[in-house]
Amino acid sequence: MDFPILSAVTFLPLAGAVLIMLVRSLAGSTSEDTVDNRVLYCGVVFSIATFLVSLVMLFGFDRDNPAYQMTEQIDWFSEISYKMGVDGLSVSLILLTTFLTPIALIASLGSIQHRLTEYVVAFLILETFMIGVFCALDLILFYVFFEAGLIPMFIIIGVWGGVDRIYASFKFFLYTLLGSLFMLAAIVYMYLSAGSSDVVILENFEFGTGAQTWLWLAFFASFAVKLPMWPVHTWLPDAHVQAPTAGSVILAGVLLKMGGYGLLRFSLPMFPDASELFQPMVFVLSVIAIVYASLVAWRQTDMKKLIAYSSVAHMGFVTLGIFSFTEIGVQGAVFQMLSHGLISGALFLIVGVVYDRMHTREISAYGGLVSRMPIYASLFMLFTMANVGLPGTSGFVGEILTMVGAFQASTWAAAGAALGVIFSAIYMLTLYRRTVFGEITNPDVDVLKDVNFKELVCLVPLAIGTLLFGVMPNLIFDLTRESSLRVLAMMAGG
Amino acid sequence: MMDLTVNHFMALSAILFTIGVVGIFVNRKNIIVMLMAIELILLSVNLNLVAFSVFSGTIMGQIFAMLVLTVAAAEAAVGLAILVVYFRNRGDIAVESVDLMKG
Amino acid sequence: MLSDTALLFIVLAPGLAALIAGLFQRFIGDRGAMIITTATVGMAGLLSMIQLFQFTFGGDHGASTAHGAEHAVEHAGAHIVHLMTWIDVGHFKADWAIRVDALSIVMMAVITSVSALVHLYSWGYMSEDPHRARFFSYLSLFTFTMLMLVSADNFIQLFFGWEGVGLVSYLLIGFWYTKPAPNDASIKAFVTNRVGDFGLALGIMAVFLVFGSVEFETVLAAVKHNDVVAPLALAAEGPVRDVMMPFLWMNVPALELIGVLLFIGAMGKSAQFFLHVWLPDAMEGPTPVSALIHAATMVTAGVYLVCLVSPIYEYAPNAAAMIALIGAVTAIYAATVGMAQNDIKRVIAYSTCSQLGYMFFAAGVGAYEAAMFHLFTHAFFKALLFLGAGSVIHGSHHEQDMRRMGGLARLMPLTYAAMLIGTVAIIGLGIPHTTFGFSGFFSKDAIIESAFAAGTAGVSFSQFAFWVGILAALLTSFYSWRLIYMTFHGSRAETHDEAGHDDVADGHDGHGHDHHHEPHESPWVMLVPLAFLSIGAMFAGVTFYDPMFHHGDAFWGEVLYRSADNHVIHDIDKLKYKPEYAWVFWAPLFVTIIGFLIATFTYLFNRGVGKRVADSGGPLHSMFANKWFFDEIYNATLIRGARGLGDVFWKTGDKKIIDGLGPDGVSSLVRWGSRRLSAMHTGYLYHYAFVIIGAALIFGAILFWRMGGAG
Amino acid sequence: MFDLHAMNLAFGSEIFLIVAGLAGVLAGALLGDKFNTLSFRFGAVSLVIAAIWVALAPQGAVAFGGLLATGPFVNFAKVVAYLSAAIALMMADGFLGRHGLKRYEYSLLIIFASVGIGVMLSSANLMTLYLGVETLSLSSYVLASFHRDSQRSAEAGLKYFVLGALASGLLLYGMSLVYGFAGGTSYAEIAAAEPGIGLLFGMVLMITGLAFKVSAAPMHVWTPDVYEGAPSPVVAFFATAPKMASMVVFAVILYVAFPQPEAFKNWQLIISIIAITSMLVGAFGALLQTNLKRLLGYSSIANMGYGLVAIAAGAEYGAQALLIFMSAYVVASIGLFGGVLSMHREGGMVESISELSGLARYRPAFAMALSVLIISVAGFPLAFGFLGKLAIFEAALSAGLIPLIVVLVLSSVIAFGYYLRLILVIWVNEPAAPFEKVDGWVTGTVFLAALASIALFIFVSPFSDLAGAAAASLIL
Repeated sequence: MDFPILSAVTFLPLAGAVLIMLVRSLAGSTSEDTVDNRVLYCGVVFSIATFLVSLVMLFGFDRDNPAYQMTEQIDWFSEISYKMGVDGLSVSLILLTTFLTPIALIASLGSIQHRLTEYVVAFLILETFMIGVFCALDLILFYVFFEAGLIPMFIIIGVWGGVDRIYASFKFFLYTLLGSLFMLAAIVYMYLSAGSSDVVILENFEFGTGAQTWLWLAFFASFAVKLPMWPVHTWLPDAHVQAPTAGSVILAGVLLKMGGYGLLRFSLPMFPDASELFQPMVFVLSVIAIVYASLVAWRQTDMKKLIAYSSVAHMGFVTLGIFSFTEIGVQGAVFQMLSHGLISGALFLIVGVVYDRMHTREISAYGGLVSRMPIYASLFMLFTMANVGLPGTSGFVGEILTMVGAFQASTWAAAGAALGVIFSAIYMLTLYRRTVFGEITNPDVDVLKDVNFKELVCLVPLAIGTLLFGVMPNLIFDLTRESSLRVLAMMAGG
Repeated sequence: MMDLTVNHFMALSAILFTIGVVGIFVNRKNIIVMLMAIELILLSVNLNLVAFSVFSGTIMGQIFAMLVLTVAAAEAAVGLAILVVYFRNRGDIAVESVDLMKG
Repeated sequence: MLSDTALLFIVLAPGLAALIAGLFQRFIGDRGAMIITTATVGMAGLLSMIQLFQFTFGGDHGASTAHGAEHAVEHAGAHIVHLMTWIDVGHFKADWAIRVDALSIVMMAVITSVSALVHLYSWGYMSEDPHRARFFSYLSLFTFTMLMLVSADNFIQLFFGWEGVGLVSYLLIGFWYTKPAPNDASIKAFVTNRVGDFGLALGIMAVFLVFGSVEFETVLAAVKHNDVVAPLALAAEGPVRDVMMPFLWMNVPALELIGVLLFIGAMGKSAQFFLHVWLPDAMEGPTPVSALIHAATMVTAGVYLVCLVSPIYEYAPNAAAMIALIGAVTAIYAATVGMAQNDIKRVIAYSTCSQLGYMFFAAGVGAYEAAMFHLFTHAFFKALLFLGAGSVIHGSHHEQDMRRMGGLARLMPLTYAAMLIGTVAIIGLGIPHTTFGFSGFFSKDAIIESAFAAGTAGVSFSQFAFWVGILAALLTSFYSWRLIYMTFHGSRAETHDEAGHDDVADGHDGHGHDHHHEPHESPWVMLVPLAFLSIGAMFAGVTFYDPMFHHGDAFWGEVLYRSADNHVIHDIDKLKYKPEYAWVFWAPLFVTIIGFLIATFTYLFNRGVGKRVADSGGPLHSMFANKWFFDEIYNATLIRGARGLGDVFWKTGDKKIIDGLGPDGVSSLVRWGSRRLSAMHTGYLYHYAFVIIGAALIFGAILFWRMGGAG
Repeated sequence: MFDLHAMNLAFGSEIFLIVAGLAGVLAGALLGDKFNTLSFRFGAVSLVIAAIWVALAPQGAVAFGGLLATGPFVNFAKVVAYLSAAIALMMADGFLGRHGLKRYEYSLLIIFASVGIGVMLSSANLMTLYLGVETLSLSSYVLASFHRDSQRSAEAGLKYFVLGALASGLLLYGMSLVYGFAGGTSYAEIAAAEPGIGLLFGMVLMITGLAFKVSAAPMHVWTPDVYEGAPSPVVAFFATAPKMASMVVFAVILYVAFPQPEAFKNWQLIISIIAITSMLVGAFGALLQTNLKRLLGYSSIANMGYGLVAIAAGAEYGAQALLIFMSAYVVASIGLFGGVLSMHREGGMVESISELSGLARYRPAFAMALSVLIISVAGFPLAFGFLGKLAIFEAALSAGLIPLIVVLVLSSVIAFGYYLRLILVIWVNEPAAPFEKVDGWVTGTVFLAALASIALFIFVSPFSDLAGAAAASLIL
């Protein structure tokens, strides 16, 4: 058997977490309130190592081969096995995960002032689960990873979050859990029907139309909450606002993508008839999400909440693209997920930069930042424009392709989505104008320092990624093409 | 004079059982009464068992009844012991005062 | 044709310069940034001018006059330099490329030359601004994106340039970011443009759906040859001109749909009626920006787009009619509003708007040559006017209100001369049937004549457009002279004492040194560009009238496509020497003179008249002065509506309904249930016993019921 | 006639325990208080030996003329029950010592309760079932009021006794009816009888009685009060061995004695109702509790509801699921009560949830272990409890019990509300005064249970095979 690279990528962060815990407890528990950044550096090292291993995985990946690669399989119990494997879709999302985690950890440097060990450990554990979600080729295993990630995120929001963190973390957890338990029931049903929970087998198993409907709905319940889609999106603004910066980055950057990933990996290939059946519903919900969330975003007074609502709107494009059932739409949706991972992550970091200095997220407390923080203002502008979907940034490619895909299915949907593009300009520019431009009215702003080296280290890679994929999106399309085509082939083939 | 059938016994047993049961939750005064009600329930069961045994011609019911009698004795002993403990602690065996734990 | 390297230089070098000036301004300093950008753009300007002249007169362009028009088709294929693949998904392919044909050559020449002059001009105009590096970086970036727009070989790259210029326009309008007005204006510009882009994006999607491609060559060739196309979805296969396509609730001819949607994009970018509101506000930006972006180049992108896809409009008569109508309405609307403005830049802005209207209705009636020609000449004289106005503003310490000006002719003679040249160019002074005339004369009269010729051929709205064109010419003359008189003539004393001259509030650049209130002539770096532009304003028309318009077939080849039924340009020649139509050719000159006379009477000889009319507050004046209340109406309906909707969605939708019925509601319901349940556990034995017995009874009852009663 | 071998297989371990218990009585009489300390080891060792005894011959046998019959299914439960009883006994040591309750009678009561467990698990006849249940119950009543000087303990004992006796009465009355209408008391005879209304009515009364023993709603009413009032080690015992045994006995009775389709249809409905009620009562009841023991009481009600879903699914689908689920529950439960027993602070034990505040700050490893147990008992991935719940899902879906699934999902989510609150208190809140260290048995149990929860999650295969084989023996 080959070197189990996927398990290595998946469990390397966990190993790091365990190691850190061991070393810390062997070193004797010093007072937890002393900030020892070495722990954080350790975490960063482990997450970067994970990123490097995932790059190795990328180089070993054959992008012309549509099948799952690098598979590993160990029997677990009954017909359920520990089965890992990746295709282009998962590889791209794994890379997104391993790319964002070090950035999130670095961003925490200095802004997390207590319980660092636990913080780092929680993040590394979370990373393991996130990667696991994208690697798992067994539904039960997928579910395990999918759910398990909630706990560290719950802790991250709960311990290091804002004032209302308890409410937000509970809402986040229970909302997601409710959706996914229905999915669990569906998974068990599928397992019983097909006699296996192996994804490959299930992809080739034909469920009856009636069963598909229910299964699709159960899966959708989970993924729609995760994405999130209107009207089950309200947990997201709360979670984002309360989460620490790095938590928001991961939440928006990776956790939301699990929903889109799930739809592509399971809902479409396994329940093609039901997907077809529910296409209009998804379109309507997506368009509502885009327009509604954009308008709501406009009215926010809290920077993070605004970006959170913008995430809801942007994830609407993802569902729109996926359910267009066209290559362009699906590829666009995948691209949009990756792009949104970079952009929203960057925007939360951007908010974090000033939050660390001012300890408020109220838009009205800012204004005139550009006079004191010109580099910051430039980066903020870049990501603002990327979020608005300006061509040349990655945001554009995802949006236009999903809309082109949707246009082929419903001009209404495309027109609605395009309307959202207008609104996105309104709320993002308003945000930018009220925080960055204008006279300095708040004396606290007057003494602010521009972004420091640490913040640049976090933001610049994201900026580069945003521009690089905006100009050369084919880097990603080449990776995801075969997988997307395969999904569509399974759709068509039933 | 009509013949006694198993149904009569069953009816009697059911009445006894009902009285026992009602005795438990209608009585709000004294726990001793509850113990008596429990004995009544066990008696009704014994009556049932014996009657069935006689009318069906199997011996099992009577054996069962013997066992129940034994257990009932043990139960009464344990029950009274607990009641004594309780009384020692609270100095009172009113049913209505047994509400330290609730909710 | 230039070599590929030179083309690459023209397009990419400004981008590179912008990057260097923007990223490394700390190392190269303001001056370094200014030198790099100006030199690069100047080089590019020179190269593209060479290209234009070579193309026009060097006989090396595809359809040179020597070969005659019949060869144009073969040579019409544009020269394309592929840089790299951009998007390649399914059929959806878009490259980064530089595509050069007659259209882009003209556009490149205009963009780079005006841009180079504006760069130079800004050395003086922005000399006291602390953020010069940023400014020059933006200018070059704008040049780059605009060049990307006009050299795109597919709709997606065009869209890149389209939104890119929008971005830089946004950045430059809001360049003085501390003041609220520029910030508001910049957002307004971006968002209004986005509304247009909404149409453009949908148009591109429709193009892709119908043609399966977004490349101009493929799409336009299919339209020209009426190829059979197989739309990807929704519509049935068929010859492209007959394809019907469902869109929203309608089922319309695909070409009409595409035409209308693309035109909505053009309306946004070119500030046409309904979407024009951003342009006057955009004057909050520095004046060189107004000259470059909001007069000469970016705002003409819409005209460029319409001309570029002329084959589509040739077979989409309704879409073309819409263009003609909107263009004509804009022309007259903007002219009326321009008459009543007091801000010198706003007057010119509305003038721009109005001139763009001309270009559009020319294109709408099928005279694409006229539209492009006017675009070309307009670039020079409008840039000249703006830069001249900038010189005035600069000289009078950032005063923009014409009511506080006057008598500047003596103080700023060179600027005055330049402004005069610009004015006679825009009002189109010239003698019909001769080669005497300023640029505007050739191009604007060409448009008016085209409209009339199209009218004789029965093209929709062309009669209307013609009369509007005449009327607007009158108004143009009036407001242009009004500007000159108010600014340069009269005495300064009459107005200047009320100097609410808020130099301090405007003091972004600390332009408040010793020569306090005395207007002065601008430095030479600002005057040299004026000189160059004056040359353009005087001679661009006469030089390029023949190649670009009169014998435009050869110049444009198949790039500006005309269907077999479109004889507009030829009809002009036919009409030209018919005496019964002579009035058509003289009418513009006639109304121009009338406008001049009215202006002279009211603003030169009786300076109080204009003011009295304004103060009398007649409904017409108030309507014009308030821009027909567009801002107010939009504010009251769209903006307030959207804002209210956002509030409703958020506070009622999200908080009350979704959260209230969803998580919060459920959780309080669960808590309520939990409390009730706890309360039921009273702790009393008899209650507990009762529950147990009750349950037993209920189970028994269920059993009886299931067994069918006593059975 | 008297097959010693069969008797050994079917009843050997119980006989051993009875002998051990009597020996303990003797030793207590002879040694007096000196036996107090030793008795705990003695009892635990006896229970472990009994467990090994059973494990060595899991196939079981029929003895006493059919009064007793064992097989892999019940023996599986026996092993788990004996082992958990042993652990619960050892965990009691320190607690009772601190409260001056360290008396050998405690061990003996646990042993006799275990005998009761063994008898009822081995029973194949209503009489032996009754005897087993009563042996367990009478010992339990005494155990509940073992803290003689505590008002709460006494009240718990009293409540448990009165209601338990009532439930026994119902059970017994049901048995008498079943006997009367089936004409016999052995399961085989009952299974062979025509399921008329009388028989079924008896069955329903029996279900009511047994539901009380497993603390399924609405016969759960005693549970929160007894959990709160009885001494913590006793509750640790209540929550594990008797629960496991009672559920399995419940399953055996229904599967073996009432397999007739008519009966099955009816008891499935009743059990489903009980399951739904339990799941909801458990979830709602616990949500606002502040006393950890009381909360765990409600939690056990909910979990018994889940277990009943497996029973309702029928022998074919539910048996294996029941074993896996109950094992997971027992493992997690015993660990959690270890946690309760660790909540010792100068001046005595504390039971309020808020006392756990910030546990993670000063004892991170212990907090981690407790969190794992909470996750497990909540049925969340990464711990054994998840597989238990998965098995239940599987069983319920196979049997087509969709409404139960829906309630299960909803109840799980609500239940997660309070499990999360525990995690929140442990990890997020600022620390209260630290707990004092308690004896190694308690701490060890917590860690061991946590480790087992994770290990059994990852390496579940042999275990689930075992449970599968055990369940298969029942279906025959």
